[in-house]
Amino acid sequence: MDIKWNEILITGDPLILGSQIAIVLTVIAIVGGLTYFKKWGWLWREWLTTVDHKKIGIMYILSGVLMFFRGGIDGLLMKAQTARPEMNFLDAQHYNEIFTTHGVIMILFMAMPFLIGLMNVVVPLQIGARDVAFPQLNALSFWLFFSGAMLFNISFVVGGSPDAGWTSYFPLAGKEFSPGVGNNYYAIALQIAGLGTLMTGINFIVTILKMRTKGMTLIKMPMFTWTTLITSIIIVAAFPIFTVALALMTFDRLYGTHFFTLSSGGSDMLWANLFWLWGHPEVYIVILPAFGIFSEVIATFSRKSLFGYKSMVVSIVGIALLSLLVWVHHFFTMDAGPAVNSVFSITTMLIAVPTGVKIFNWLFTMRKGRIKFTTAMLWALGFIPNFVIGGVTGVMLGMAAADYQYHNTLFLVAHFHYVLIPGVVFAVFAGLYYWWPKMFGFMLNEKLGKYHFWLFVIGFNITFMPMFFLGLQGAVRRAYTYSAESGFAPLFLVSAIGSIILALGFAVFCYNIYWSFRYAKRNVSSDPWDARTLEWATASPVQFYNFAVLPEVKEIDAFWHMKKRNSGLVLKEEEIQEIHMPSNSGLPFYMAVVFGITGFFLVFEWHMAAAVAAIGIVIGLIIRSFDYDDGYHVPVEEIKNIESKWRKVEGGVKHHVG
Amino acid sequence: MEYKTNSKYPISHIIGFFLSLLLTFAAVFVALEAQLSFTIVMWIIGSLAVLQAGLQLFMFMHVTEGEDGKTNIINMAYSAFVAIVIVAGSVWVLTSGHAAH
Amino acid sequence: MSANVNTSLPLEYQTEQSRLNILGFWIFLGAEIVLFATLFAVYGVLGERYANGPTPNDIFKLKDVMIETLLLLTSSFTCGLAVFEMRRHRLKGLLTWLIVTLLLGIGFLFVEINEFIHYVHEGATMQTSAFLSSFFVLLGTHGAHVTFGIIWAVMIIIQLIQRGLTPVTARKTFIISLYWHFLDVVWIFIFTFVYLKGMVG
Amino acid sequence: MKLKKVFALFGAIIFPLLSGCETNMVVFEPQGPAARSITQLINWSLLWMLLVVVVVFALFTYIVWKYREKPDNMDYEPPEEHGSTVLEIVWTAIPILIVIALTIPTVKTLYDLEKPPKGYEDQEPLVIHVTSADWKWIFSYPEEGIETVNYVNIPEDRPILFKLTSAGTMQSFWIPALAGQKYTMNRMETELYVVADHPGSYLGRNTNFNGRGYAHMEFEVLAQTPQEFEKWVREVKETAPKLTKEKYEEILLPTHLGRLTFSNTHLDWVNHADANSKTYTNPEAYKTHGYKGKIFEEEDNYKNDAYTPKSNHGHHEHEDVNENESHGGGHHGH
Repeated sequence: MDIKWNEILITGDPLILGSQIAIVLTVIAIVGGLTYFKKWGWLWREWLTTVDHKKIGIMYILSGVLMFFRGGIDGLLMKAQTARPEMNFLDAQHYNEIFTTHGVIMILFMAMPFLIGLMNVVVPLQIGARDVAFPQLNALSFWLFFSGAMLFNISFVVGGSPDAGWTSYFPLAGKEFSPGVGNNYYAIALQIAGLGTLMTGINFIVTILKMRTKGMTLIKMPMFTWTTLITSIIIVAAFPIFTVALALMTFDRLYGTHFFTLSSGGSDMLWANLFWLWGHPEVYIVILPAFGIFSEVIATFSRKSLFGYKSMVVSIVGIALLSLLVWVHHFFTMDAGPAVNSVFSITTMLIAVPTGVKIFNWLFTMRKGRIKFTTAMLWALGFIPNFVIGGVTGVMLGMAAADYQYHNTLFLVAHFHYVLIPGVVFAVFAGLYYWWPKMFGFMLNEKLGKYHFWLFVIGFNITFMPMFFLGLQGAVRRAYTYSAESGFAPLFLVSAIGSIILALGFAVFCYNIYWSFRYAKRNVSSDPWDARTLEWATASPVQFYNFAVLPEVKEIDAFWHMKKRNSGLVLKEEEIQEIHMPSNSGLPFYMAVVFGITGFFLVFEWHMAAAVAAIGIVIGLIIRSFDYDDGYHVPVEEIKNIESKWRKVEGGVKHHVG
Repeated sequence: MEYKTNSKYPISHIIGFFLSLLLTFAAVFVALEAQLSFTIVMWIIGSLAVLQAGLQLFMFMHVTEGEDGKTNIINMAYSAFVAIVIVAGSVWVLTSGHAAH
Repeated sequence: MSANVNTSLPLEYQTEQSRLNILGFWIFLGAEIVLFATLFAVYGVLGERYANGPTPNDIFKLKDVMIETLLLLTSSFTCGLAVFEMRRHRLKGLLTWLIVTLLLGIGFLFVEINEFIHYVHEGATMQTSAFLSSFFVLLGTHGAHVTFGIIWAVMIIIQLIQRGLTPVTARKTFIISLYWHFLDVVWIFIFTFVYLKGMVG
Repeated sequence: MKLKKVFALFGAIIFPLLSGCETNMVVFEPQGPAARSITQLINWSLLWMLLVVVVVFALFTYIVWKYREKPDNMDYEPPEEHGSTVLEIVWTAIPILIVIALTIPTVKTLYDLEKPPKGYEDQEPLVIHVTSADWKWIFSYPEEGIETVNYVNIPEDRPILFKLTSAGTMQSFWIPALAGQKYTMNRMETELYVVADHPGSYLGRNTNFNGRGYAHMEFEVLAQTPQEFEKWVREVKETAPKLTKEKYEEILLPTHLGRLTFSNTHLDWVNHADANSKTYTNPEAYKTHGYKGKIFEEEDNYKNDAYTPKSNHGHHEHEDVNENESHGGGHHGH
């Protein structure tokens, strides 16, 4: 093993040096703080070893916020560089690294954990379960995701960032044109995180199919649970493809095989094909849960049940099937012939049909309702018009012949930001404002929330609307600069200004979290929004066993009807029984550490070291195989204690008082 | 919900085993001995493989048993659908048009 | 959850957690189907790009392939017998057939590894051509699964000896039997679409 | 606010439809039949999409306004309502009809673009081989026996058949004023028919990211009258130097170049579209900061070719891509 010590740390760039210093200081601050406040034990017991789906969800969301920050800074740097023609703020190499990490982080390490986090927090509560089907696996999923995310994020200070775009097209991403280890990070970090996601998918399918409370048939499930189920099914269908694609990439880069290389018969088109076979379903993996969140929020704040519930379900199933049949529209220009392009144009445009059904159903849910403009609802309302713009431009891009003129231009970039920001980011914000009291027992500030909303939405439109026109003028994506004669300058400047407003919006959000943690009123009701589904039938924050007695469901919007009929809300003491709960485990965290170390060695192609570290993985699996810990039982007295506390809280739903 | 627990001899296993041997040798014969065109051979041995996979699923793995029998069937059918999309789709997309030159 | 034991069912299905695990494993097998389908798609696209290297006709040997196929087929059968014995609550029969399965699996691996060594000696390595890259990775992934299955089965045999037949050990045995049968299913397709296809005259 | 946004969008979409001169949206100012057919398709889709946007935005504004919570409707309890089969069928059927309305011209245009544009079918197309490399465009005229780098001259009103390939990374060949884009890929050949209506200079560029030099990977398309074009070809043949293998290997290194012109083509010894052609890769030339991994020797690399002497350009390490940038290179024949 020939280690080039002088190449490991990236040096010479002031931006990177600054980040390195910041990272070191942050680590010192965290370690120092934990030691000073004697919080190491607390961290280990309450968080690192937890198998509680709510805590895992919160850790996912926290990672999402962090990664949003990182990805957002990447975005701002890009906007700064292109604000004026022929700027020299970033050089080409640096810009390439930044748009690559921006894409990867925003999709895989921001959108995914935010949504999976909300799924974790909410879904078991919505179906009236005590936890997910495999709590320890759930923890492993999170820690593998986190391990992959951290491995990916250190790339820019250690070893070099990936720089071939988030799509990492071959042959550019191969050793022939990218001899540095940057793209090894892409292959290996995403692999580790992807394994975690795959397990999440399996976990949630089983949870939703098998652990619904009494009476909750499939067609009585809340819409967010439905979308989670379908999303999980897409995850299980799509992520193995990515696993293979990344593994083949790893083989090409580390062991000199010829899957995607120019040499010896490799096919660069095959990479694009495999990448989008996963990549397009991935878009729906992030968009479907978002649709679920909007469905919950719109129904709650219109005080009506969801319009066309069944057609909503049919739509998401339809979207899920179509999601696997459209991947070629990402490379119409690869010239697979008019027959292929025609077929994939049609399947692509067909996606507009179920999506349109959903939009109209949402509109008609609000019709005859009483629309309350909470922050969560504002996000849902902002979503509809903005997403429609993303949708119609999507249809335009789906027409293969027209795509020859849009492909790889900023028109495309504008389109997918109009889909992903309203579709995912707005949904995440809606979900956070909506479920925050359920997670933490206090609300986010509504007034700050509205500033957050308006700054973000206006900033978003100013940033991305000009890009449609830039694209039609011939401006291409991923170009680090453009000439003064091109005439692109004014719109790029507008776009850059918009991104500052967008960032301000996000800053208000961060401040809102800080402010609310310190000053928001505690003791809020367990049902502050007068909501409709079961997660609101229990305490806020939710006690670790979720429900003292599992609720029984008779119809859709079960909790709403329980409140209407004033039944099923009171806890009878004699009904309380011992509750079986899973024990904490340090194994998932351990596995993430060994996976991370193995991955790191592989990135640097230190194969012997990686092989030794991989033994740690095998040991972990063997330990797991011999683990017969069957959890523990919560005694009735403890349950009574906990229940009597929250059921008497002032401001709590009156019906709840036993 | 049916579980195969009562029979004294593993009849379905034995039948399954012999059938799979039969199918294997039939495939070898068709591929190497019968003088057929490549396309026909591939269709025949492909069908034999699918048959044999079905045999394993039903005779050995009891895919339909238990309270989730239906779920399992849907799961396997869906996976097969995805598999066909991936294999047939990739081959079709990457071998048609000018790009295939 | 553990209180919820239904003794009218076979051992492996008796607890709620076992039923969850078994369904979860079936869904995992769905993911595995997609994984292998992707590898087959890769082989389908690259399988004829020999890049001046050897072609299937140059290297494949019917004898080795048939031995591997028969070993794995038989091991799938004996694995089925093991579960059959388990359902009749016969630990001894279960262990015997499980060990036979393992030995057949090891035999398969032995022949396969020899086959690969032979190829490498003939200059057909993973780096030679796209055809061989996709061949070795498809076969290697399957072989790695078999290896993993063998290690896993050894763990379960140890647990069966330690703890006897309980709902938990029965469930674990049942799950590995599903895994083992699945590997045989994959092999059928490898046998057909890699070996036989390569040897069609 | 919402209303304003609606208007802004309205204006923004109508504007390019109205026309041309001020918007400088090249996609809406086609200069040849191929691009024009795409623009017509885009306009057709815009019309429908505009309709969708107007309907949804109007409905949205109306509903949100009408059913908002007000101090005087706090005691209004919305009715239980689960859907309406008729409505749901309506808003499933209408999008399907729109999709059909869009599909028919899309498929037609797709097939048309694979042939010489209408009205030019009987003319013999001029074949030009395009080879993209990092980070330049190489144009070979096999019939004329000339080769240019970073600019291409074509006769107006005559179909041009571009045969596209790449010497290395994947690129996309795009002349927005004349035609839509297609990828260039090593060992593959994609085709693109182009006709320019009238003489003029058009910008072409790569749209598919391919590394450090990507942003500047542009070329000029100069459409000339047939007479001018003939004259230019003659001049090039008389005055331009011969391209040698050594020079060609130098051109293929990852650099920016100005315009170059040669009186023969590299197709004489290598066509990168050919499935059995050698690879021209040189990982050493692509090193950037950070840790370097293992680089593999490839057997089919031109450097290992027994018939060509080992190139002496194999070790240009840490080449600054901007060093060789000189846009003022000779533009023969003008």
